[in-house]
Amino acid sequence: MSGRVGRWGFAALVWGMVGMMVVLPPVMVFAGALAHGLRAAWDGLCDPDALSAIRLTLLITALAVAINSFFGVMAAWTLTRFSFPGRGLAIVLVELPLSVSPVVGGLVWLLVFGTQGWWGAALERWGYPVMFAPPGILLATLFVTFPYVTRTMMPMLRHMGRAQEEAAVMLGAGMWRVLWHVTLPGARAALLSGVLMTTARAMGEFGAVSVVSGHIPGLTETMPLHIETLYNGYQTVAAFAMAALLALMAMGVVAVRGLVERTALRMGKIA
Amino acid sequence: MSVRLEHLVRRVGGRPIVDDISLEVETGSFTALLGPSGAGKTSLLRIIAGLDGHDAGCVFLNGARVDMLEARSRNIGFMFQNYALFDHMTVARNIAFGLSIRPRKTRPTRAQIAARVEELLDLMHLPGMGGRYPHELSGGQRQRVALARALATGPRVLLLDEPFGALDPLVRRSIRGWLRDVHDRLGLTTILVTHDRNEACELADTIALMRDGRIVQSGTPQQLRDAPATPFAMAFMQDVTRLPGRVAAGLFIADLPDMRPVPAQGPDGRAELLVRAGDVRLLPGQGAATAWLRQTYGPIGTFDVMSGPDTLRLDALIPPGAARIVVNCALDASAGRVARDGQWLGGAGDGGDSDDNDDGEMTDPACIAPVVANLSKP
Amino acid sequence: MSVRLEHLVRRVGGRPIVDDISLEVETGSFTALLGPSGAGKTSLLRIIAGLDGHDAGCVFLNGARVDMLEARSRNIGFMFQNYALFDHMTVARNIAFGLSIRPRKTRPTRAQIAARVEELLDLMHLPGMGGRYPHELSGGQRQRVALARALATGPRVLLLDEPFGALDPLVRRSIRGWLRDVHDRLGLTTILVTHDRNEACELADTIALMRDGRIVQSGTPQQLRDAPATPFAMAFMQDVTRLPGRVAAGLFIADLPDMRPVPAQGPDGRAELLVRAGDVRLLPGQGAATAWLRQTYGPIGTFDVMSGPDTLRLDALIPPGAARIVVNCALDASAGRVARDGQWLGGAGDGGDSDDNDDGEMTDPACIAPVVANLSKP
Amino acid sequence: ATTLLNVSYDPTRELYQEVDRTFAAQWARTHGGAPVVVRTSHGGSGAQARSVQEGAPADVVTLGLAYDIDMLAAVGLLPANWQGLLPHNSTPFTSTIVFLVRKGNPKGIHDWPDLVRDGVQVITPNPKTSGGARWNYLAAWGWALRQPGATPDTARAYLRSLFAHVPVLDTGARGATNSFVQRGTGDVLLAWEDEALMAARDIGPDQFDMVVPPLTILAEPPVAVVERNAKAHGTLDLARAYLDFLFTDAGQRIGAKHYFRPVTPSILAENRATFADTATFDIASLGGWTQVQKTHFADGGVFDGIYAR
Amino acid sequence: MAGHGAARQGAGGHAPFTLWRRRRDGLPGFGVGLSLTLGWLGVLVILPLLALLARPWAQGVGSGLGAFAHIVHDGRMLAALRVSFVSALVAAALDVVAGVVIAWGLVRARVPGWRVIDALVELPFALPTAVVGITMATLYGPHGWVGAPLSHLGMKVAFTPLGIVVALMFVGLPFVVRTVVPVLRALPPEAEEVARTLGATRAQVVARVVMPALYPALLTAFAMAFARGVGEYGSVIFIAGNQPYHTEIAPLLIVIRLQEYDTQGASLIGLVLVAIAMASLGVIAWVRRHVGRGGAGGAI
Ligand SMILES: Nc1ncnc2c1ncn2[C@@H]1O[C@H](COP(=O)(O)OP(=O)(O)OP(=O)(O)O)[C@@H](O)[C@H]1O
Ligand SMILES: Nc1ncnc2c1ncn2[C@@H]1O[C@H](COP(=O)(O)OP(=O)(O)OP(=O)(O)O)[C@@H](O)[C@H]1O
Ligand SMILES: [Mg+2]
Ligand SMILES: [Mg+2]
Ligand SMILES: O=S(=O)([O-])[O-]
Repeated sequence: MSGRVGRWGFAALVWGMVGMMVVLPPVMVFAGALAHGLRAAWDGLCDPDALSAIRLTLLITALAVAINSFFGVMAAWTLTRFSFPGRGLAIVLVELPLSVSPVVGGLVWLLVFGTQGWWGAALERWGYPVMFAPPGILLATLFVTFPYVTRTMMPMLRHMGRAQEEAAVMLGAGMWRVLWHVTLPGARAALLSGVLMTTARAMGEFGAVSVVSGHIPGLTETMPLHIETLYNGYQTVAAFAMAALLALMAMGVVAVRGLVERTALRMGKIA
Repeated sequence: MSVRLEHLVRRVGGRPIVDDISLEVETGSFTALLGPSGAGKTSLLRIIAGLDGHDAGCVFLNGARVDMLEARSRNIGFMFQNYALFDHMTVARNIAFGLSIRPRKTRPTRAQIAARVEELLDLMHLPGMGGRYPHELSGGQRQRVALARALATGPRVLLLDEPFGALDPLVRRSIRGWLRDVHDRLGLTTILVTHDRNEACELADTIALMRDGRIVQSGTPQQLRDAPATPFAMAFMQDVTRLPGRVAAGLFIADLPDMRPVPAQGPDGRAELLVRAGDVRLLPGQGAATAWLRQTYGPIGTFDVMSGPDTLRLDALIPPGAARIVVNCALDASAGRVARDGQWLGGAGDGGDSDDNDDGEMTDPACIAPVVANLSKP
Repeated sequence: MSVRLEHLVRRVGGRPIVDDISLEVETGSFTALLGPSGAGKTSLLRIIAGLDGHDAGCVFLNGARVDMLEARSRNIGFMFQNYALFDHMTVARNIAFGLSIRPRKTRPTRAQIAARVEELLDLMHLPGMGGRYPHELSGGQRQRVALARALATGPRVLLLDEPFGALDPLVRRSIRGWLRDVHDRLGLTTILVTHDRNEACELADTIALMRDGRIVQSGTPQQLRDAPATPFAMAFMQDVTRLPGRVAAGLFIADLPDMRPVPAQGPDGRAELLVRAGDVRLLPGQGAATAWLRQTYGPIGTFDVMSGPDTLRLDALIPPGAARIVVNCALDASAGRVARDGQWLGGAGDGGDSDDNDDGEMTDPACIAPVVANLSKP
Repeated sequence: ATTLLNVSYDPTRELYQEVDRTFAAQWARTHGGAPVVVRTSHGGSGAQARSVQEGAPADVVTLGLAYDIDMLAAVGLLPANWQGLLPHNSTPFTSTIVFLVRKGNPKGIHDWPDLVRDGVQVITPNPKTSGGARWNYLAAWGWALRQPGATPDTARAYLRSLFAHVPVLDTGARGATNSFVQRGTGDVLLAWEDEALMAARDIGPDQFDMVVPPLTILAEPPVAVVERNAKAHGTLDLARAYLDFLFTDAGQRIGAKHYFRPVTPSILAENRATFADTATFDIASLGGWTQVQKTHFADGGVFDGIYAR
Repeated sequence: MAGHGAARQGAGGHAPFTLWRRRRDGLPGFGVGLSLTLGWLGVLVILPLLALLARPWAQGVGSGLGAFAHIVHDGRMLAALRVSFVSALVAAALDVVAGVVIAWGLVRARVPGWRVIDALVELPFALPTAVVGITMATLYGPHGWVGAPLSHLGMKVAFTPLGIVVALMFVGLPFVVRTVVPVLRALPPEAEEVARTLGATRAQVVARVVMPALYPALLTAFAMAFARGVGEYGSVIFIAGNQPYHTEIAPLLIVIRLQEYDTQGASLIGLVLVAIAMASLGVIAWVRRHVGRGGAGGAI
């Protein structure tokens, strides 16, 4: 291979692909957001409905990340450290939501908690509506982001092996201490990856949430839904401003991960 | 604290990987579990520690049965082969771990823990390394941190799984003596897993030689070397030459023409002679073999011996005044033992106790080629 | 094919990890690069193979300079420590790889390649294993596949980087002899990297002992053992006891009171005596030391010697007729060598050639505790 | 504050924004400062009705067509006679279906036949998911049936060629408008009159022209109180007042301002200039919603037949 | 201290055989971990999927079977499935190609600015799918930054199956890059070096040693991108055109059925989607196990 030309040609190819496939859409979003200047974009975000959408998104994301991270870690640990009948099936089930359409991810909850579903009518009678309310949005988000933490943790845990955990046990640690002091710090990079994916997906989920949300501004609109509402209301700048904000939030999470990874690297913990 | 195992069995997938093992380890003793890879050494150690369960038999610590006691409650120090240090903690926090996770009531104060860590760092010759991370240490240092960590909670029993496996040979040798020293000084009961016979001989008072999940023989290093219970034990404890042949009328006749017959009890048939490297003598002028001297180690030489159609490399005493080539010689391997189907043939060579060799011959040179004779090869 | 290295230097980050190395490997010889971890053995091997570059010096193959030749054009067989088999190919395709990627013109036909693979499988004692995948093989089998792959293209030079590292000790010993056999039968020129002196002594005609990127000494195993160039070489090639002391007026006076002075040339000052395990003699009735016999290996015993305030464990010849305890003895270590700052003190003990020990004493027992005396310890 | 939820359809976003604000202010005035928050949710009419059916807590629905509200009555959310509970068949505003074209009408589109000329791209949403799209479809259908010598087969043929000119079927009316307006897709948009007027007057006066075909359908988007929900929320009176407000002069004027045709004749007269005079037919002339739904939009109906192979 | 009884019992004889013995293996926390895992799995996955599984038969088995027969014979449904699967397949395949090139640029070639690319690669993950859809439709629309030049070349992307592929590629790319990069990074250099000493050229090393080692990871990546693509909704409907038989995707059909108040039909299509996605994942897992033996991809 003629070194120099080949190298730069390849670099151009890579950058071309990244540019076309990855960079262009976000650039358009930011361009759309700033079409009328920063001020207009800012104003778009300060609308009460927008603020409420941001709040709801943050809340749902925090809850989904917390719940799925906790249980995801437990599942990854249980599934890699112990063998029991049905373990293979459990692994398949953990992966399943990844291959299910987000629309189905919303639909299934309607089947359980919708008025026409199994328990919806009863719950509503008791005064606890689930669908078309934040709990429903949370459920849809949980379903869609279900596998990420477990998926990224499992190979890492397998790779780590159980020696350090067993060492901790020999020193008198019980399950929780083992998890907290040994497993989690050791698999920090993978956990972060999983949390990042969960966060990004939870913030950005549209299909599943839109089925169960009811699109009520100020109540059940998350940021992605509100973006759609704004866009359909001809408020292009506001819509793109919110989309840009969402992208920035996710990029922030990516950056945090990079930072943590670099510190870990300095500490010699190469994941 | 003494350790007693009674008829321990552990099966994995139906196959017993620990197979009816009984062992008594006395308080304060240093025992080595020695054996080839897959012998079940690690498995046994893990059962003692409580990390794995067993299917039958009992484990006693200080006479009390602990089968149902969780690993974390047995107060046993365990050192893993790869040390299993907590990568993300400093050396000091690694060592302090066992103390710092105690329930509040029994947990020492911070100052006490720090003092204990300092004390252990001193004992392990790791002054001032408390702030480092494991990856900033050399192999030998890591090993010592792992030991310090295992000792921090004051266990009376120490289990070591191939602690020297990953070390440089020089470091390894220097650390061995020090480990024995720690054992003696702290009055520990130590069980060491290794597949290195030198390590076992050097460190342990008692060796339990394992194979296929069973204990083949246990005793002092001397006993294992001088009275190996099986050909396997002999071959594992020392470099041996195996000479194929057959037993006929109370004599072992080697396939090698110039080998002197050796008395052997037992039914006639194929058999083999196991002889320690160096226990063979060349008898110049008494046969038709030719031997080339390749290397010497003191009184011992490595010879290429041509006898009949075969060439065999073996270690033998150098005949007094011998030149590089010894012609027309015979071979005497009567110090060997005759075996068939992995068992000794009744009594033959069993008098071969250590005293036999006290007449100034050497028995177990480190740098001698262990020769696996393969006479059937073209 | 011969290999010649002239003043090779390779620097990484400014530090020379191969530091002015010159070496001559003759056609058909078997050379071992021996040395502790980090000595630069792997680095040197990779330069010869053309996998890494070098900053100064030249590499000659068969007298032709190959510095600028790519690895793929050198026709050198290289075997990595972990074998680096292609996991996704069968054994047969692994072995055939080097042939099947040749440009069409020089590529053998399929049938020829298949025949060659069969031949190699036979040579390696791997009959019928061509269809397996690497993960279906044992360590020893993998090792042989890697060797077959390296040999398939018919290289004249074979480079092996710790080929036995991952193997079981028993398997390891059996495979050594076989490797040397392959080398002899195919008339290869082989360079082996190892940090196991037994392996090097057994297999190689020539050993190049390395440390810190340099060759400390090279020669036959016998030369390295009998005339070590430095204390490091002596300690690396054999189990030695180090006795601290000082030189005064042409004598080495050990810190141990009952040690007989040893003649030593060189300026006065601190120094240490290195003596091979077993080269020490106890002289009963000639001093104030007490020695307990702990273990015997033929004529040699491991003793705990109490002399003045210190206790020292060392291996010594068992005095004729000695009981378990030898009282009032002195120690004679005059067969040792005196060193200071990692160098021999001029001439002292340098007469200690192999012939010195031919009087029936042993030199290098495998199962002897190498003792690192630490007299300053409480 | 008491909250009232109005579940509405796509093109009413701007309309109900103003209605909600005005109504809340008025309610506060007349009820001693009692604060009221009215929220309105928008989407394709069908999708919105479905959410309510599945449990979305709507107090009132203001949808694109009566059939969707019938489906709510079918599950008992409101009485079957809901359409009789408010004036004008519970329809506060009407509208028609018109064409929105690029400025200057470069393709020369004036009537339904122009839509199926070669090279003309028509934008309309999917009748399966959008109420507005059903009105579009039915306008074309009604027009085709009223041509000389027309039979259902000729009408079917016309619709088939019409939809062959549709490159993208959005899921809602506003989505289609956006495809046409914001993304520049297509030559003509079939739209609610109010959508078209807003686009032509407010969004892009220099980009779009509205074309009113000589014959089109009279669209009647109805409203209703979801009685079961409102009762449960205790907002029945508020909900009724909210819908009643739509029929007041104030409500009617707001509608007109957002280009919905008021049903109060006087107010309609005030806005003569806005709403072009054109011949219309209504849904009843096509057999009513139940009938239309069954023949045209049900699974395997005429609309599916258009695409069937 | 459950051990006391046992101690007394076992002290006398040897090899005591006790029926109640529980072999206590490994780390503590099996019970807690298993119950938490199963609870979580049960509530969030098994329960809703059971609902999906049960729904079609809720109006009687006959009605369910009828609906199912109808779906199987419904050309439009089959067409939508075909559109979804074919475009997901194509997009996943293209993603794999692009993903390998980008991963190579990141890990091996270290193209100038690779750190920036490393950070950018996750961007598609960060954008909500609806926003992706809108921007893609705008970009590739007749007047878009990309669409306009393309349409001059006579190429239409928006509202054609190509548009679906473009949107799916954007959504699937991070899966591929994120799957391939760590494996590529972890590939031991020795195998490549060995190939070099055996006379392989650089191209041969890549083609015969590196790529085969990546196959398992690539298959995984492909499977993930594909599964995601089959179900993708938000980013597709804006750019797809949604014309029955042509550019209508299966998830849209679910939405349409829902809006026809046909929950049964919607559930059935959902089930079919799940079943087919599972089946294709199963096939890929099988292929991985039986074709790509060994290999480094097991990490994912
Ligand atoms: N969890 C397991 N599943 C299946 N087989 C096992 C398991 N653990 C151990 N074995 C098998 O049990 C046997 C003994 O293994 P063990 O690790 O105890 O050997 P070892 O003596 O420690 O060997 P090494 O020296 O190689 O560490 C081996 O054949 C091993 O394959
Ligand atoms: N790529 C590299 N970057 C930095 N240092 C290196 C590199 N390769 C080797 N070294 C350093 O060069 C020295 C020699 O390394 P080398 O691997 O050749 O040692 P070795 O003798 O093979 O040791 P071992 O027995 O542990 O394999 C070591 O100190 C090592 O840390
Ligand atoms: Mg082991
Ligand atoms: Mg090396
Ligand atoms: O909102 S619509 O139902 O007209 O699309």
